[in-house]
Amino acid sequence: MGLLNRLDDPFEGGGIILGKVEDLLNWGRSKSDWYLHFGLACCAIEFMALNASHFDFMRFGTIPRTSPRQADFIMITGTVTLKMADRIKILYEQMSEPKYVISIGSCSNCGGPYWEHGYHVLKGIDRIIPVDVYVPGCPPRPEAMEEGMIKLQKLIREQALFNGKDRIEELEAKKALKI
Amino acid sequence: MGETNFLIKLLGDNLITVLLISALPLGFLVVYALLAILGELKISAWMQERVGPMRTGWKGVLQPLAEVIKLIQKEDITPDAANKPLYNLAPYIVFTGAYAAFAVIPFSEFFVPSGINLGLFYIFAVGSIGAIGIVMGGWASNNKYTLLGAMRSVAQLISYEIPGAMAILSIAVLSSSLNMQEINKAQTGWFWNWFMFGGPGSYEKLWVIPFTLGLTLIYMIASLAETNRTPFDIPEGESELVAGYHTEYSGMKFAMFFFAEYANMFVVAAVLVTAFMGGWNSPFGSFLSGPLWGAFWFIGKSFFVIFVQIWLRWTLPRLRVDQLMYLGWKILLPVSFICFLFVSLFRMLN
Amino acid sequence: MLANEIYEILKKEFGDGILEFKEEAPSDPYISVEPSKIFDICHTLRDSSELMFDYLMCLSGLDLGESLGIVYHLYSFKHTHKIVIKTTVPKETPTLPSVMHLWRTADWHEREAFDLYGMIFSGHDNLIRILLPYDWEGYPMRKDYNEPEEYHGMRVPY
Amino acid sequence: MNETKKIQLEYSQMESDRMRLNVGPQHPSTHGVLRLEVEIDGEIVTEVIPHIGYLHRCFEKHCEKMTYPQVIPYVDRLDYISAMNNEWPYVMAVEKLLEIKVPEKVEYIRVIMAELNRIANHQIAVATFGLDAGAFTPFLYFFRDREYILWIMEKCSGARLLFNYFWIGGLAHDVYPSFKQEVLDAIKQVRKTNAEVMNLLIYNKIFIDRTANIGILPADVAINYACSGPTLRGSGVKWDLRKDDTYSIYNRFDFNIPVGKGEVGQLGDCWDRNIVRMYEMEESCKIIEQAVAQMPDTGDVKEAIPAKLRPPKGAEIYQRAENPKGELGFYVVSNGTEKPDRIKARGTSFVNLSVLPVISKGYMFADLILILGSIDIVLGEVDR
Repeated sequence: MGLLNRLDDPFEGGGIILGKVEDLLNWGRSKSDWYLHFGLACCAIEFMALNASHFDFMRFGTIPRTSPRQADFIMITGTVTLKMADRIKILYEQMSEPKYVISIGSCSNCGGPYWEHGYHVLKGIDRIIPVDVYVPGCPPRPEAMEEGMIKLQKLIREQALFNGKDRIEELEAKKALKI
Repeated sequence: MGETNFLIKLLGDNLITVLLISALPLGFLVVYALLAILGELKISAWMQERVGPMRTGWKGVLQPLAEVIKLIQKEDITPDAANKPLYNLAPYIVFTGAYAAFAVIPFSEFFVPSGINLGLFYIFAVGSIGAIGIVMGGWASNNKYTLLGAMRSVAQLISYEIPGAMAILSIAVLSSSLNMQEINKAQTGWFWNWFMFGGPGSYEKLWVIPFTLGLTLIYMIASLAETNRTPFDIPEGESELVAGYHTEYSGMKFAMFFFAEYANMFVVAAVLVTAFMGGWNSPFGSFLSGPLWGAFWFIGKSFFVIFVQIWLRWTLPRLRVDQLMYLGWKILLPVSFICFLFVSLFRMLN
Repeated sequence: MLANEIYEILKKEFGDGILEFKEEAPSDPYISVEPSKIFDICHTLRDSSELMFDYLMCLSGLDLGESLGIVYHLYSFKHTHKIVIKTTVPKETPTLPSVMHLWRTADWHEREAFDLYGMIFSGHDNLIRILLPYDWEGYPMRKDYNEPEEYHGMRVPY
Repeated sequence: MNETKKIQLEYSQMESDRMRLNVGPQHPSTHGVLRLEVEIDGEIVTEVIPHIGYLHRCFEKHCEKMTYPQVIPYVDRLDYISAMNNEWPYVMAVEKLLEIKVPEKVEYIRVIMAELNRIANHQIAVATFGLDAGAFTPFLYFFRDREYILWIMEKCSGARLLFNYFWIGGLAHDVYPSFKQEVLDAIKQVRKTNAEVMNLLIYNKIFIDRTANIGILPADVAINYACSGPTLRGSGVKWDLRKDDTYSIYNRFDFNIPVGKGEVGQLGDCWDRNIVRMYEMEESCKIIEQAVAQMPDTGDVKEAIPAKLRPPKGAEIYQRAENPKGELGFYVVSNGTEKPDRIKARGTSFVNLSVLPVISKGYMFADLILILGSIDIVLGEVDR
């Protein structure tokens, strides 16, 4: 169990059959994305609106999970302060592989309106954890968050599992960031 | 032994048959679990003016399949501080408890994996195995939330088993059997022959109908509590206990818990259908009855009960743990005793 | 009751403890007092039957350059009147009595003033940082505060 | 029920092992990034220590570096659920410092916007409170209706959540032609859903069992802790800044102040705090109807916006207004330049939250979540 435990040591070779298997596995992962229910600031309210009837985030096959162990991706919705940053790092480490990060809103992308005088604001979540998709806006509209979700699904579908060059590079980049 | 299984008649008493008999419910369970997950997603969406999963296959019908493929691939984390043997064993024990109950569930007149005479007793016996798994998992995770969830779960299961068992015991009295097939056979005929409506009999059964209806309701409530569904989902109450006893589980082990919950839902629905709603009997006398129709009615009725469970989940708020105990011990238990008394009296006088 | 009447009452009772009364539009009228007397003055303000200030609207810290200021905005439910009490403490020894035991709401307000300005409220039960992490250095709302370069290995400036 | 409470208290005094539980900052029902350090004895809460500051975004420091109009977007981000209501006291404070008279039409639009936003805020408050109790469906019904209100605000200001609509002396934009009709339509929808939720959630037996008789906040404690808004009114204190310290044009409207009456349990319990919000939505609807009827059609919303913003040196003012959550005040000190010397925000949620340790002791752990939900906090305002 846990086929992707060893993403850092992928199978050699591959071919048509493995290619098809890879497609199937990626399809499953991209269509069933459970997210960590985690609201930080203003963007979390828009995120709640995204979950509600008008926008219906569950259309994409997402299910909110409250435990990081069961989540596939985490949405950082809002300003990350230095007091919070340590916690987010721990949360990210608690999630099970394969895991992804969507950064929602200017604050978590780069500090947003607090970039200059915010002595207690982390200027960009990518300083502590690797980010897969950025969604700009302050706060982004729910439609923009949906677009971010579609981007993430596309990214997962195109990932190489068995010949895993890109993935290796990615993992090495993660290692270089020391997380 | 009760009825001979039709597979034994068909293929003879050999190893293949035995394997087939045990594998058929598993196959059914897998298909059913996928359907139930999809049903839960779609029914909740429909009740909340949403559309539910839309982008996986036609109208999202492949969604549960995608979930399974995803869950197989997820990393399997065992926390450092956990007690590893217990932690790893727990999900399988929970699932075993749920799956073992399938051994006596009569899907139709001709297919019951094992028609033992103590069918109802057996179901209650193996139903408690799940609680051991839950408390094992909750304790072994070495997390305060899981421990709280496990404790609550066990307290709840034990309290609600008694009124549930009293309700079933009344049916045993009415049908003078613990064999599930016998109980089903006693209810043959139109739907007013169901034990929900007092069982077969003439006008003198009218005064027992309120009690049997009450027992049906009691069993329904107790079964919700046993499967940890809202309004009794406090062991995994998301608003306070994060995810309850399975907070630390990931990947396939979490899927086992998930799977066991849905399997349990079917088991309690099946018992309810067998004991109170005529089992595989057609509601319309001999109309549309037969070996395959029997399976159809049985599964159809069970799905209806499951639908009611899902319906309640998305409608009602959750109870608090002490209120749950209050309801179980101070209301359901005395009421079920009273109903049992009157049902026994009725049986004695007839 | 008008602000100047409140001032008269306080002046009669505390004499030198009351420093100044100022009322000019558009500002709110305020009374500035000695910092060491603040607890007694607030006690009178809360409990005297004609004043009855039972509601502390706001407690703010200020940086006035050489000294630090504390401003109390009070309101009375019974008489529906307001008053502003001001006091200053030197930056080197910013100590003054706490009013936490008069109005419990002052608990968090005083902790916040301590957190951001570094005033010491003597008599406060639990004077620890409230908004910033417990291991933070410096008092960020002071005008001469400089942002730290790094916190727990994370770079702070953009 | 009192008997149960007594047993709980007796039980909590027994000698037994206690567990320290860390609720948050990542927890589904802390309404953001609040962290509660909870000591529990079995299921009984014996101590609660809130740790805040996980969203401290240095609002007050930013105010010192920005000019007066530039502060408005930061004010929005305090209580991000009711941004219009946040802007109002700040804008009023600066207008008072500059002694600006705001045009009639602007006042009416401000009232309508603030009351619409009050409804939107209470919808979220009641919805998340229901969610804490485990009822998911009313949450979605409220969010569906909230969208109708947001659409009106979006058409006026261009933003869905953080509007920057109230400017000093006026408004950012005039309203659009069909504004009045759409507001009335939205109100109709709000009333319809409120009636539905009253049946589905508020008078549900399980919901009453869960929320009545817990988290009792006596009126004197509430005042001593300076609670305000529905938290104070739930304890039976009839006090609303719109009537008692009236500002803008609220004295022209006819509306009631709903207070908790202890209808299903003791006065000042969670259910009372919640029902006050439900009734307040109705009162807001009444105010909006009157405002729409009285609002002048002509007028320039930008005529009083000053070209130069320099309040007199040393001038200072504390202006408060009735936020949906309670009293929101801004203490503005000017130093004669176009940048303020100091702005202190008296966060409603900050003050209301400080009462939590007092009212949650001796109840069950599941009740703690509901008590927290009934105070209706927004962490942006707690931490600023």
